[in-house]
Amino acid sequence: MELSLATSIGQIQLDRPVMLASGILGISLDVFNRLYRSGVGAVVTKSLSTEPWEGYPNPTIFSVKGGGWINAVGLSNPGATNFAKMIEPNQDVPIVVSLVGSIPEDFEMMIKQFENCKVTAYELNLSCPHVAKVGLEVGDDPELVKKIVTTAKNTTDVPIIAKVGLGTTHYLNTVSAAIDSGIDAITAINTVRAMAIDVETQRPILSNKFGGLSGTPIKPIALRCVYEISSKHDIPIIGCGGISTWEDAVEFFLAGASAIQLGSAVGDNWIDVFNDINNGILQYMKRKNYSSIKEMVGLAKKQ
Amino acid sequence: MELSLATSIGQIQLDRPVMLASGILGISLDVFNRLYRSGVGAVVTKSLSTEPWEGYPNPTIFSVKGGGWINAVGLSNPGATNFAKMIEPNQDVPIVVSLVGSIPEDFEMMIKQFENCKVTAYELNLSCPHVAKVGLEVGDDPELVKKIVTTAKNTTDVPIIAKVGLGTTHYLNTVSAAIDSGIDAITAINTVRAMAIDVETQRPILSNKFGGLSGTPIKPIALRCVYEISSKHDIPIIGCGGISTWEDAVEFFLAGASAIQLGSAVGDNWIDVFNDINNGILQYMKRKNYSSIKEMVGLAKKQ
Amino acid sequence: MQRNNNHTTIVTIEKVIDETPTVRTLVFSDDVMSNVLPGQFAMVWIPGVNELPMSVMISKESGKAAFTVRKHGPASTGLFNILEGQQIGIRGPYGNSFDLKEGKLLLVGGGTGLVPMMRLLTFVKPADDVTVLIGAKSKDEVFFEDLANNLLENNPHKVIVSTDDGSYGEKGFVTDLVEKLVSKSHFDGVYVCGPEIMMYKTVQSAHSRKMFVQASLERMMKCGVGICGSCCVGEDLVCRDGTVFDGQHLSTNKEFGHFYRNKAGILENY
Amino acid sequence: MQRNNNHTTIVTIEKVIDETPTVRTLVFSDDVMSNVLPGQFAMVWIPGVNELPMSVMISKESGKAAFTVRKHGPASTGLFNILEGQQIGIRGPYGNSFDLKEGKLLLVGGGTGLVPMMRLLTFVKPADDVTVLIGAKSKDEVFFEDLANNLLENNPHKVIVSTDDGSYGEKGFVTDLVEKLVSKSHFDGVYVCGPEIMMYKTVQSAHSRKMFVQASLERMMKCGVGICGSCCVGEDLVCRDGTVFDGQHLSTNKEFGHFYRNKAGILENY
Repeated sequence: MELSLATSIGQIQLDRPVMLASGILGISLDVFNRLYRSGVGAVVTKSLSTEPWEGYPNPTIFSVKGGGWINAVGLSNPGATNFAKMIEPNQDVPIVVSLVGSIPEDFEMMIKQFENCKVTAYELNLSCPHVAKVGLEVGDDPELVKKIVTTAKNTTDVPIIAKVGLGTTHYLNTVSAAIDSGIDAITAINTVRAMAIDVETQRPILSNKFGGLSGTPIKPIALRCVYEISSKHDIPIIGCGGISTWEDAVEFFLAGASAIQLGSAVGDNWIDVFNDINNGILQYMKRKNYSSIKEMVGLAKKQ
Repeated sequence: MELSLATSIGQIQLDRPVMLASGILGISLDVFNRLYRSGVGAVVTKSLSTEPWEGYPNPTIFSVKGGGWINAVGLSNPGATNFAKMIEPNQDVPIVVSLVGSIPEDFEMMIKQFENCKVTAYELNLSCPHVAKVGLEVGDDPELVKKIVTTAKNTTDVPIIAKVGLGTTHYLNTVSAAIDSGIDAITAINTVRAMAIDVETQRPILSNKFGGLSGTPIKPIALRCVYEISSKHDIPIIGCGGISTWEDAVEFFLAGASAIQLGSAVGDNWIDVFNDINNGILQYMKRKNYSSIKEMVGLAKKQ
Repeated sequence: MQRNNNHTTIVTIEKVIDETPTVRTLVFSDDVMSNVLPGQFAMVWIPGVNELPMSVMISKESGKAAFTVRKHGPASTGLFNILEGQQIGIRGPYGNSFDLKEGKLLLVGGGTGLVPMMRLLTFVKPADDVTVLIGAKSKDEVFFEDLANNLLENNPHKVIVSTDDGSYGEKGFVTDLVEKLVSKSHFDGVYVCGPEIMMYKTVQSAHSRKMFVQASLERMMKCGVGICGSCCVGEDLVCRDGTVFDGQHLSTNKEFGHFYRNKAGILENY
Repeated sequence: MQRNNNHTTIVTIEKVIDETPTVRTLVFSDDVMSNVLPGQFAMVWIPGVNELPMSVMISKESGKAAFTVRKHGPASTGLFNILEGQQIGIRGPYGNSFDLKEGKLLLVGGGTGLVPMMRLLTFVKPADDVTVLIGAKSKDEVFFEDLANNLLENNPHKVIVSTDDGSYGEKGFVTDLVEKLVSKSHFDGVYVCGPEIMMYKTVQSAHSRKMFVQASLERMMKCGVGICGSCCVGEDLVCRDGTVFDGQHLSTNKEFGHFYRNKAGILENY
């Protein structure tokens, strides 16, 4: 029996199922190459906007005592145009380009910047919990989601993924809207809006006050969302939220995810985490007699 | 300077600011008395329904590797009538009676059962994430919330608290609806819908599949909600979600809560947790020269 | 890294032993569970069926532990029906344990209440004079008699079986035997686990004569960690304060021996 | 319980020392930070202002540590303006440290780049022959000269100051002095921290002569733990792979000495 970590997310083919989540380490092609050598199946870039953004002042990240991180980096990024130039030489790394914007035309403009780049997919970040006008305000509006997805689909043949999160409306409505407009896959979930206050100085720690909670705390919530989406829709899903071990990854596969993303675990365990998880999944597959990831996707729904 | 742990949540006066959250240990008056001796400011009962409920089969609770618990006890309770009889002898313990129902009449009927009981307040559980028809489906419907709160307020002069959580609509709409209908205080937040899957047996662990995530993982989310509510409304708030240390409690005071509730920490640290937190708050108050809880409520909003 | 006892561990059943037509012992490998104290329990998940509290049975082989289960409800029947090679989930151990005295000891067990008694026997000192009472309804429900004798082979000891119908051993309720024994001679420690009425009477018999007596209580449990409150007996939580309680303490508890709570939390009479 | 280095600890500034009109050292008590290795850094939160990476300065008193800060941007000016009795937050230590050779050593520091050099001096062996070069623009920006001499009082050593304008010590760039020294004699280890061009030239001078050389790099940092990517230099992350890099490695890095990234992550020329 040939054992393979390859997976497919609809039309997207990856050699390995563990992706780097958006926002993490994603500003340099040299780093992307290093990550690929370290075992990632694909790199999702920082969310790019039409213009370069500096993001929020520090502190932009906070380590929660009970585990996990709260970040409000504020989508700092060099802008789609600069970024496209930077990754133009890329040949080897499967790159998923993450995009943020407030109107359909933003996404159209940005996708066009990447015409000369090898892009595996675009991921529409519809759910940043700490930046106004381009984050959850977009994802919380299913009509706007439909327009954005439709425009993106009309702009390129490269697969389009929508990244959803827990906002002020039901994320399943966002998922439905994206599917109705032809989305190729769903990434679930983004970070969850949260905050931390320092009791000595009696003030919120992040400069933006609010940030997005990531890491182990949100894993059970993210897993629930993947299970809910896969129970309701026949759409490829990428699980994201607090994954740091191979067991976590397998839980998401069993819930219905065809691939997973992680970010916070890099902060805790550095980039060794990718091959650690790859190896753990392989051992599990051997033990359970699976030859492909696909065989375990969604198994928990059958019980 | 006299140092006091007393706090007031609107008209509700408590000797101590740390309450036992609903669903925890709340079925026996003997236990309530023991908890009061152990330092709780008030006991919130299990959520009572018009009829006795057995709840879900086991497993009803799961300990998350990254911290916290997922439970789907399913609101098992002896029913409001039986419960009212049980607490009738109560003289000493401040008891907050938690109620669940699907229509305003449910709440009216139940409140009337307690006419001969010493009840400090009623807490309307509008946000259980794992029981259909009486949980988030109620809290997610602001019009229904208005009717329920109005009915409850017309049935009794005892203060009424609404407990909100992260559902499929914006919890701040639920808060606004409750305030518009004369609610006396808000408890934020309930557990967050979540799940766990066992990778060996490849099935959801809880018999109900989905449960509510509580404990340390949700603290940063709950703190954010308290801060958001207190920034938008002038309403007494009880903070709830992942509190296990005096620092956590103080964070919630600084965010705008006048009292706090905890439950999961009892599972981790048993009932010593109440006096541990009381003592920690007292030391903090001494160090910061406060004579009352009130002095620190909402301070983080001033920064 | 030490295992967090709240985290579910999956183990595979390696051996199934029929004790009686309705009682089976399921053996599995687990270092933590092989070393629990007498009176401690595990929460046992039968995937797809239920989860229930089980006193942890000893095993002859080191590093192994077991559960001895009698089938009655759906949960225990689910566990009873587990086959060799199947997996269950365990968490714990939870709870306190017996305070084992030295000298003349009386251990009283009924049904699967014998499980903590067998573990307790592994802790007796060679000089202890040990009497074990095994209560059963009839002959075909008697088990662990040989095991008790084996565990006590280096001790002065007696293992006495009583059956309600007299089909084996002495005839009558085991509690009548207890009353007879404690009225005749002083025991330095009396230990009991079994049906609540049996425990109540044993505690009464011993405590009224100022003997040190302990009982390991059983209640419906959901969480096992002091959150759900299902297992409260008066102001005590069996999972956190027990399972083992002193006769002195139990004699002041208004619910022990009289009431239990059903799944909705309503007090019902025994 | 050991402190998780990612958790912010609040400390109170106990003493403020004016080093120059624009450089101050802030002393505080913290066992963890008092024991960091040379090259390691902390993320320092100035409440209400910003958070920035700071190399941890030594203190004369045990159990104490310090930050030496030059005011230029809003963040460093916020730290510079902290008064005695005020609180800051610290997390870390993060990063690797210098590999200290034995024998003839050359330490080169510019401005607050002297901080890890001073800590490195606390690790030299008595037999080491140590030369410290302190580069500054002018006389009133020179600091730590006395401290370096004190730390080396038991060693054969030289502390040489150069100022760009010649107002104190030797006139000229410190990198010219480095070139002169390494061309005259072999050093067993060369260590540099300061402005990137100074580090780049020092690395070039030493590495081209096959001397072991290490530099402690500085980049904008947001997280300090390898998440945000702000501090990448080629494929290296200063926070995780550094701050200390070997000359051998740096000589293959296309960005070192030429480019840095601005807040939006765009490469800009030095």
